[in-house]
Amino acid sequence: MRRELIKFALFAAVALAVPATIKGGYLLNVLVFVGINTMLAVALNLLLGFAGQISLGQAAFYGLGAYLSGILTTTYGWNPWTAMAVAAMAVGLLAFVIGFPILKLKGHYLAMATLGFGIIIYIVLNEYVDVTGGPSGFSGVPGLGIGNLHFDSDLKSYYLVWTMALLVMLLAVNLTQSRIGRALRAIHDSEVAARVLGVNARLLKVQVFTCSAVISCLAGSLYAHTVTFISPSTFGFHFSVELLTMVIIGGLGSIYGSCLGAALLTLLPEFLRTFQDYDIVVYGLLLIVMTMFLPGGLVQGFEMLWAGIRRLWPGRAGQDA
Amino acid sequence: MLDIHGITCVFGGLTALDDVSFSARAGEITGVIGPNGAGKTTLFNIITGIYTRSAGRITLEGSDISGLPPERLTRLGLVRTFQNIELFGKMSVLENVMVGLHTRSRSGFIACAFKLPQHLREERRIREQAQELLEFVGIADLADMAAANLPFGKGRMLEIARALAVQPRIMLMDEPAAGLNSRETWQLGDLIRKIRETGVTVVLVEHDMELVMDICDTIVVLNLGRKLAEGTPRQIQENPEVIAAYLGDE
Amino acid sequence: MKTRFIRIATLLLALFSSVGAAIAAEPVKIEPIKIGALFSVTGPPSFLGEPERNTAQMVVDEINKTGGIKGRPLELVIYDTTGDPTKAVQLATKLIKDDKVVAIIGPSTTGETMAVKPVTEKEQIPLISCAAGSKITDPVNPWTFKTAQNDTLAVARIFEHLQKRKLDKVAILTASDGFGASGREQLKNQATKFGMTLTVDDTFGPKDTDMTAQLTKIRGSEAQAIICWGTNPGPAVVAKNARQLGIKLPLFMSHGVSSKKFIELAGEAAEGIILPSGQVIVADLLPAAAPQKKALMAYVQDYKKNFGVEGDHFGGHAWDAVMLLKKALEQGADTPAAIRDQLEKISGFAGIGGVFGFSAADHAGLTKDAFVLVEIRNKDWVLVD
Amino acid sequence: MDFSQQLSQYLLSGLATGAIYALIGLGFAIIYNSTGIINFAQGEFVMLGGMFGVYFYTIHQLPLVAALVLAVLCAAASGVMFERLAIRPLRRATPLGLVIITIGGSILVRGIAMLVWGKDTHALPTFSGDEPIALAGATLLPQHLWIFALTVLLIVVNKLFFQYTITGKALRACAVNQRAAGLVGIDVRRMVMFSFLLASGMGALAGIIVAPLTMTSYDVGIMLGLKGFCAAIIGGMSNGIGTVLGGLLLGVLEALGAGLISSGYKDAVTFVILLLILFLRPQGLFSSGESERV
Repeated sequence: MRRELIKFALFAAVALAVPATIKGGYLLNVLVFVGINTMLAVALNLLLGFAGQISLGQAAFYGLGAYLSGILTTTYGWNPWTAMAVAAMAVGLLAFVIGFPILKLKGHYLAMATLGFGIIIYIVLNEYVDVTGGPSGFSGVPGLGIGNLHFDSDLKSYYLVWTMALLVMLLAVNLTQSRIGRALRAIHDSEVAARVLGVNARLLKVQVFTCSAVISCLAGSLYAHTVTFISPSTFGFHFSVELLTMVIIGGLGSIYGSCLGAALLTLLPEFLRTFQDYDIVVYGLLLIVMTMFLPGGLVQGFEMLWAGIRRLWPGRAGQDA
Repeated sequence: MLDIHGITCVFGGLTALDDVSFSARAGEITGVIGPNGAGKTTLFNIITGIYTRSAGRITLEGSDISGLPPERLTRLGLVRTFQNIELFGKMSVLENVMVGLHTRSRSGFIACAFKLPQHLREERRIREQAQELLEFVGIADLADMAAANLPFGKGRMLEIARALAVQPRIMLMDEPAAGLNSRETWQLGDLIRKIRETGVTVVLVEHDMELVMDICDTIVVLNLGRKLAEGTPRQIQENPEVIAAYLGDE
Repeated sequence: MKTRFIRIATLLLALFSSVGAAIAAEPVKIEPIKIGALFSVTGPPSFLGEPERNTAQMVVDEINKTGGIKGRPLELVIYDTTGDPTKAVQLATKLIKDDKVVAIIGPSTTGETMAVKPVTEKEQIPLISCAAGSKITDPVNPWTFKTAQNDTLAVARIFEHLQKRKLDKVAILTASDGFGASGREQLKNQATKFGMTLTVDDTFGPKDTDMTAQLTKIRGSEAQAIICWGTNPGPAVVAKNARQLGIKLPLFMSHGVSSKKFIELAGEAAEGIILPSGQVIVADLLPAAAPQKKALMAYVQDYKKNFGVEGDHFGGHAWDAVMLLKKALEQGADTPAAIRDQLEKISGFAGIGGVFGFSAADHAGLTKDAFVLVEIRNKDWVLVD
Repeated sequence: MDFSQQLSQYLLSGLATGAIYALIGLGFAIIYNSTGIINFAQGEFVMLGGMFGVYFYTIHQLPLVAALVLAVLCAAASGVMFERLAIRPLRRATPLGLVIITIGGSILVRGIAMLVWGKDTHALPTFSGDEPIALAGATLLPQHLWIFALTVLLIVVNKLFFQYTITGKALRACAVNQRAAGLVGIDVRRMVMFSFLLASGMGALAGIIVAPLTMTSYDVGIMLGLKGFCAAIIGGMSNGIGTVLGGLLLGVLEALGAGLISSGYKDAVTFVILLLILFLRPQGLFSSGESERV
């Protein structure tokens, strides 16, 4: 328990110290998006990595969050924080209601159903022009602020987003180490055995689905208020797949892995500008190769590497043995 | 305690169970035996809500429990173990038992995520209880091992500890001795008796005749989906129909 | 051992100092003028971004070959937005903060432009968008300009033509993407002004493969003409389906398909279709005295020489953007604010999209003369009117 | 132009589109039935069929028939390669792993197609002219007749193949129980490969035959694949008539949705129906058997 807390504290300290080491500019802006994507990847990982339930419709909750926040604040002049809370509640309720029939399905059928849900939401965002602005997007979303503090620079946005992201990570780590986390992992391993032990698998799956939707929705609200412009194309199927890739690359069931995956997939294109047209191919290859050779993701890879190094280091290995 | 009334189960055109009735008395060990294909495991799966029955009724202390899902049964005090032990392989031995204590704790999402004090207290309590249960079945020294790495015999003990964690009033065991060597089987017999002494009613399906005859108070014999006989071990051993069923026609 | 070390060290030292000397000896380099470009070279709108990138790079290279602007070369930093507004915003920030550009051209689509607009406004960098949506410059944002013709103008062209033919009941069929949605808005807004009744207002998905249902509905209505608004391949399917259904109503398309690709895709079904287009596709048909003729011919030929295919009007938007910037820079402006001021003063500049004339109240700068109506006949364009 | 005429056009157009979905759906069903895999990359083989067709016909100027045959062969070969490289090495595959692998595969195939052939949209010529044919107050193109004919042909061939040939029977055996099939001497690995060959070939055929109507580009596979999958789900993942009926129903609903309700929401209508079917009748509309999907 304590070790886990120290690990998190170290991680948080590094995350919050990052802006001091880079001198502003573009990288900081990208890191804001890394924070948002971390929230989304952690949300998906709770569902996929712990409960073992796939979702290809995460972008829908993300989009709903962004649009509800955008519309409530811009069209109806609500306070952004109120709007964010209301959006989260509304999306949570929606996820809870559709969760029961959707999570009855398994495997491919679950993938297909969540995918279908994602597409339906995307179509609504695209077609309900009078409210959402349709395909050309929705602009003029106000920024966030507390009292006189307005989150209007990259640095301030960075701290806002990463405070949220770190909070989400901490809560997720706590959750996975609690009775609920154990029950979820139990469902993943053997649903029948878990149910025999009194775990209400169905309800728990719906609850974690809801939880994941609410986090995604919050990330969406943050996105809307940070970018101040939203359009449906950000929340399409391809983004759901991108999120899936982040989680898989980072490591199923590892919260820090999700952050790593989100950072990698958001930053990598920046360093590989030369790839341009090739990035879609690289994506596909990454998904296949990782699933085939490193199903535990990079985090597992690092652990294996670490174990290997320790074995090579006779002194330490000797002490351990 | 547990009463089975005329359970019938039909798969497609095949009748797996035909009008089977018997009772397991409180505080006793009841054994269900029968040759392969007699329908023993099917019966267990029906009682524990994994398969659906075609006809019949099951009551637990007089209240109807037929067709309830497994998680509801557990809350009513009925738990089972599996023939091929179903452990949560990626978790530690201790954690496996802690999952068994799921119904004995009630912190919700919020309490867990924010580590509220009552959750932390509860977590400590669960951990201690789980450790005690591991001691009860005799594998306390393996608490931190990954369950997947346990030898089969120890895995069986873990599964029993995990089932005991839900504090059942009645425990159904599906071939607990399968895959155990004779020493382990002997230990198992002791453990089952110990479990009965704590006041838990036990029903077990078993192939190992020696074990069944040794520990059971009552034995039910199934053959080809029907109940063939019911009685004390002595009565069963002397029943000509049972002998015929096991040895084939003379 | 020791002597060897000294020998190597000396050698290395000599090497470094010579390199250092070489660097020092080089004459002081003239600082280039850095301009940024955001195009969706990949992704769904790549049909816009690819010619735009090609054109912008081509024009900048040419300017540099002829000595740059006032002796200073242009440096063009191009990023691919893949049609994603989020990426567009990030890359705009990158251009401004890391590359420190003085102006940005692009992005390719209306959505991306709307996303980037707040950023460039906050950082006070002029943005010359290559997207068509009217709302980019309406209301006018001091830092945002655009070169693509407003769809307002294209719609006006078609409606005027219909008025002349005394047709006033129209069915509209628009794609449900940014381009189509913007067109639909304009068609609906201007219908009353031109006395048009919209009998059917339907949409199709940009990736749909069969539009007979919508066209059947139109056939059953009182429409006297059909206007279809979208970019390839949707409108080609519409044309084919209309032919299949035997619909004889005059069919109008948008400038979104004014390229040879459309004729190739729609084949026979393209015959007789009328659409508003920038003048670039009919450059050779224009009278020699036309103001844009010179620019158009030069662009078409250059593009053909460099990329083996004829330049289209999408690339033209980038051509105009770079040339407008060049004009502003030639006036001596080299800070973002000065460039912005100079851009606003440009008038009578004959580019590819039309004759531009900006003012404080108009950052789109074109009139409806920017469009000509063309008809497709024998797999080629013919001027109407 | 009366309403009944409009309606018959909706129905006919819907059936024509539906037949395309059915063809693609059959590919899903074949692989699912012999391996238990939902191949999310199936749509990409439809795309490959169309693009190879364009490649051989337009670039290499081969006669149409030769281009078609070559395109189907190439796409089928790609299908086999995909199975060999991405599916077979995955031992002890979980359904989740397979979903992710096939999604990755579809992205990869699409990406490669984009790099090789560019991002342009291409058209193939129709097989026998494009003079519309009038039928019950509605019109069709000759190409539609080709599509219907191919659908019928494939159902018949499928039926015969699975019913009467040794390979077909072996595939069916694999569908029932892979391990048991292995025990009676069926080479399960070869059968899995064969089902991929069959499915990608059929997908490619569908891709080619629709290309003259719908045109093709590197990214047509996603939507067509999804619609084909819907068809297969509605039809209960059957190898034959169920999936075809599912496809036709889907096509008709889409056309009616676009014509009578709203063209913008017609895809949403499709997916709502898909969800309802998954929720209420996961075994599909046209089968009555027990199902393991829930």
